Amino acid sequence: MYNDVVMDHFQHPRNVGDMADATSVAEVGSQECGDTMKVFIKIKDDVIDDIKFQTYGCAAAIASSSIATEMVKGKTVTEAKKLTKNDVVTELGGLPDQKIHCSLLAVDGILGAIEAYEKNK
Amino acid sequence: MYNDVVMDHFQHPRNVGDMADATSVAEVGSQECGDTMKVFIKIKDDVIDDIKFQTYGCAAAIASSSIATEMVKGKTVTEAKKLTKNDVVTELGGLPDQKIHCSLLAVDGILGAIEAYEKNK
Amino acid sequence: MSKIYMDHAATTYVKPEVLEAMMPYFSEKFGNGSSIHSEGREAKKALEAARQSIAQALGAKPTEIYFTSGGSESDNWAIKGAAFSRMDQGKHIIISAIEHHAVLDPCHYLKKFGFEITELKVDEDGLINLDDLKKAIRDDTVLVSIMTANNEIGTIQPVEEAAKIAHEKGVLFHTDAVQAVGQIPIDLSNSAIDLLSISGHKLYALNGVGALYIKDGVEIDNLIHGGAQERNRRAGTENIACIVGLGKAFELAKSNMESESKRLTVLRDKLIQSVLAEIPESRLNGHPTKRLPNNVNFSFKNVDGEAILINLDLMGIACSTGSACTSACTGPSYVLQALGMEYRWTNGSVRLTLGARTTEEDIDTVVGALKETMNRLRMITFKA
Amino acid sequence: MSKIYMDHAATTYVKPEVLEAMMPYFSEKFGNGSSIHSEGREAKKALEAARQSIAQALGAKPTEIYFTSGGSESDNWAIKGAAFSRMDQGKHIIISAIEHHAVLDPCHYLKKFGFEITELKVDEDGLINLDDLKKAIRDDTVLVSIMTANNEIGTIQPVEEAAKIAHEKGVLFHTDAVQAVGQIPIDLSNSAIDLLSISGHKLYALNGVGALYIKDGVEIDNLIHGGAQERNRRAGTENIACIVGLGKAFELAKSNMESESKRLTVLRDKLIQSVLAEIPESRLNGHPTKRLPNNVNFSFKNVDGEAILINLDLMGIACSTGSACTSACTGPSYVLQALGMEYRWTNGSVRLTLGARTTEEDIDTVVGALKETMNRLRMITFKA
Ligand SMILES: Cc1ncc(COP(=O)(O)O)c(C=O)c1O
Ligand SMILES: Cc1ncc(COP(=O)(O)O)c(C=O)c1O
Repeated sequence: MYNDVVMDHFQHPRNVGDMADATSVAEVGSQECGDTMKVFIKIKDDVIDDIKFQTYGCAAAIASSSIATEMVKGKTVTEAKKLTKNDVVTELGGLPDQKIHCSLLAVDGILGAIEAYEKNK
Repeated sequence: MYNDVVMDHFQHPRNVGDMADATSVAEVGSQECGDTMKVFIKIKDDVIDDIKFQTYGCAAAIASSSIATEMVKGKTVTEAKKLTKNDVVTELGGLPDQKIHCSLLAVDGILGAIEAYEKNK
Repeated sequence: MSKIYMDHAATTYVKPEVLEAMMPYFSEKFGNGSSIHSEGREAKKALEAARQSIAQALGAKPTEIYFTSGGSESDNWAIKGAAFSRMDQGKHIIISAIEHHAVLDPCHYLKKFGFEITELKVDEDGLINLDDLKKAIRDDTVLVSIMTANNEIGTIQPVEEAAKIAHEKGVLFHTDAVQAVGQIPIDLSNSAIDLLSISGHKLYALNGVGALYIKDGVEIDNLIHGGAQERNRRAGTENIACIVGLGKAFELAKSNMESESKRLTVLRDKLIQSVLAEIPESRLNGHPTKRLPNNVNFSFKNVDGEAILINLDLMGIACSTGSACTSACTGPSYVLQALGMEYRWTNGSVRLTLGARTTEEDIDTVVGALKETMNRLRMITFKA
Repeated sequence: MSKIYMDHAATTYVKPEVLEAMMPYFSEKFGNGSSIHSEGREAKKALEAARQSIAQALGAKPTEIYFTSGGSESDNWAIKGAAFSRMDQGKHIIISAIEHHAVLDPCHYLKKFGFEITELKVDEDGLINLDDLKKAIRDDTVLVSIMTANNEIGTIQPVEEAAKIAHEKGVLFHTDAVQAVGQIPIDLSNSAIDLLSISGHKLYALNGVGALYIKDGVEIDNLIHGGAQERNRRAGTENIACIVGLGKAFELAKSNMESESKRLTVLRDKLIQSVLAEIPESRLNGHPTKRLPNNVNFSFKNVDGEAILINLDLMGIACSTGSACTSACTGPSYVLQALGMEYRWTNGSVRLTLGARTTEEDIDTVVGALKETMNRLRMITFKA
């Protein structure tokens, strides 16, 4: 059902956890699915220096969270804000059709945290 | 489907044929089935001295014709007239339910020939 | 006594290759195709591979093949599904007079819901007349169903032309191809046919599995509602082993159809010619050339079909008859009656349907057995 | 890695004895049961012997058993057949809210024909309330359908009492016994049940075969019209091999039901007690004692069912989940929702269904795997 990249990120998710000294935090949830995600980011010089997440959801939601946090870590805020669902799905090497939408959660979470950071700046 | 007695009479029917010097002849047909039978009887001193038949019909009709002619051969007319469908079916050791009615043809044929004889007496 | 089986139109044996393909799915790879664990995924893969084989053999897309429990279910689904889905548009259905009961009976059932059925007559060879079809289509006609080939007399109908006529008037077209599939080429890639019924046990797969071809975009009501199997169109845990067998049977049929249909046609014609030449008062039922390569149907005057059958069975030959005295005395088959023959002909019919194991020697044996049987029975019979 | 299959409610493997009984009917004794030649008669005999075995196991008469293509067809036939046969008398049907889709969906389809459906609520253990049923019956009610045991949570309903209530009001009663048959005793000899659905692949026979019990004298419309098979009530050439297998499966089930159901109940309860004791925030779904001997259904808070399933699959354990995110995000199963739990519980459900080969060691392995999985996933999760 899932490819090896997805399975690897589901089984060994990167950047799982919380962060005491986060610059900003976001909580997002997909109404559709009931999946929810909490994202912590630490920003230094407009760059995402560290990122952590906690995700409640299916394998696709967890794998997307993992890979998406990897994708933005080390990027500038401006770059990170360009992240889309398609980027995540592509980086994962594809998801089953009915699971594509699950990748949206991770994007929403990351963009939400960035937005919170920019508001409070 | 059929028992051994029926199969024997179907495969080796007794009294098949026609008769040049018949006392009387009857032709009967079942409207229901399309089965038809021709019966020839020779009567001597009110006894059925000889009997022949030709039957168009299924295995049950042929076997019934064969056994019924055997049953009445050598009997007095009075006795022969008591022949019923049930007697024929019993003598055959039974017929499948949907085939019971096929035995009526033989009874009708024999009684028809006797009736013709009595009318012309 | 070695047996000769000449009743392949009733049911075929399962070919060894087919059974071999099925075997792993009984007790090892037995997962439910809807489950997400690995057993389920493996079952699903086998299911889709079979669908692919069948689609390919028919020139269809895999998304157009829906698995069912057999020809009768496929016919019922097509007829009732089409009718119920369109009952707002009209309640008139056109079929031929010689359709199989699996088409006839659902049509007659639909009368209860206000549908009207027109049955097209056939000529003495069993062919429908396309002009009759044109004339029969009305504004409220929602479905035309004409079988590809008849199960009793083997006559092959001009279904592609009939489908075009139906389509010109915007009417759905179904064909019962149960007897034709695997025997004659069917190419749906450029066809006007909307719905086509298939049964496994007529082409060396198992009983109890079949398929309905539903052209992409054609909507009909479901017959068996429930689980999401078959893309939400046919509920019920998939019969993986049997479906895998059906896929294999289609592959085999496709790969040897040309040579096998030639071989059978030669045997068929030898049987026909020998019997007509050697047995008096015999005739062939169905079209002389527009007929299935494996189908032979004779009538013998003044002899009862059941009586012939039992004699042949005793001689080790299995075949069937179109005279219906087997279940209740309702007279000869409606198919033979539709050809306009007299009772004394229709009631003396024998269908001999050849198959993959039929040899030339079998044909000779059968001709001999038929001769002997007719001689015997005609000695007993009261001739009309 | 040896696999542990704990998804017997989805589908069972075919038992060796069943397969052995089926084998001769694929390629040797393959006659059509409606044919009169000796091949056909032999097939017919096997068919009737299977019917006899099934009838005997259920306390029914052989004339009350009709073969179908599986549970879904049996349910559809019962529901639509009863409804369409009685639509002059009324158009109201009562079911429980947790019926299988094969009952739910045909009921909802019937709305198109003017039928109204009442769904009875269930309590937190999944039981219907008989008083609710009494109150729901109206003058125009024509059918009540309550499942014998639920496929997800294993809860066993008081169907005999429900059937009596229906009968008192002159209403037909159907029960979907697909999950119950072969597991718990069913005795129809003195029952008020009119119609009862059976599926082969839940009791170690093959997919694609099932049966409908129709009490003598109960008339319902046919679903699959056509040939005269099954005493004119279910058309289609009989699936002899699979039917023979079904007969054998019933014989086996009957002969060892008592000991096997005891054995499974012990294993089931061990699994339940271990998990509830050792894994925090876990609960059992369904009734603690009125449940199928082989059914266990847990919810784990704050963990997604699909994620659990994939972890278990990787550890060699096949089971299923009642959270529906597998096909599309339509939320957790309607059955779990009907029990009145919150999303964070319903969405973390796992169904483990034991079978003939399940051992005590398997139970220990599964408990360990569940613990490990919950630990892993709860580290990742965003807790509610
Ligand atoms: C309770 C219940 N009813 C009906 C069905 C449908 O049975 P089948 O898969 O044989 O069509 C199932 C199984 O899927 C079931 O568990
Ligand atoms: C033309 C035709 N249609 C339909 C059927 C029904 O198929 P099945 O026996 O698979 O239900 C048959 C065979 O019996 C047939 O010959």
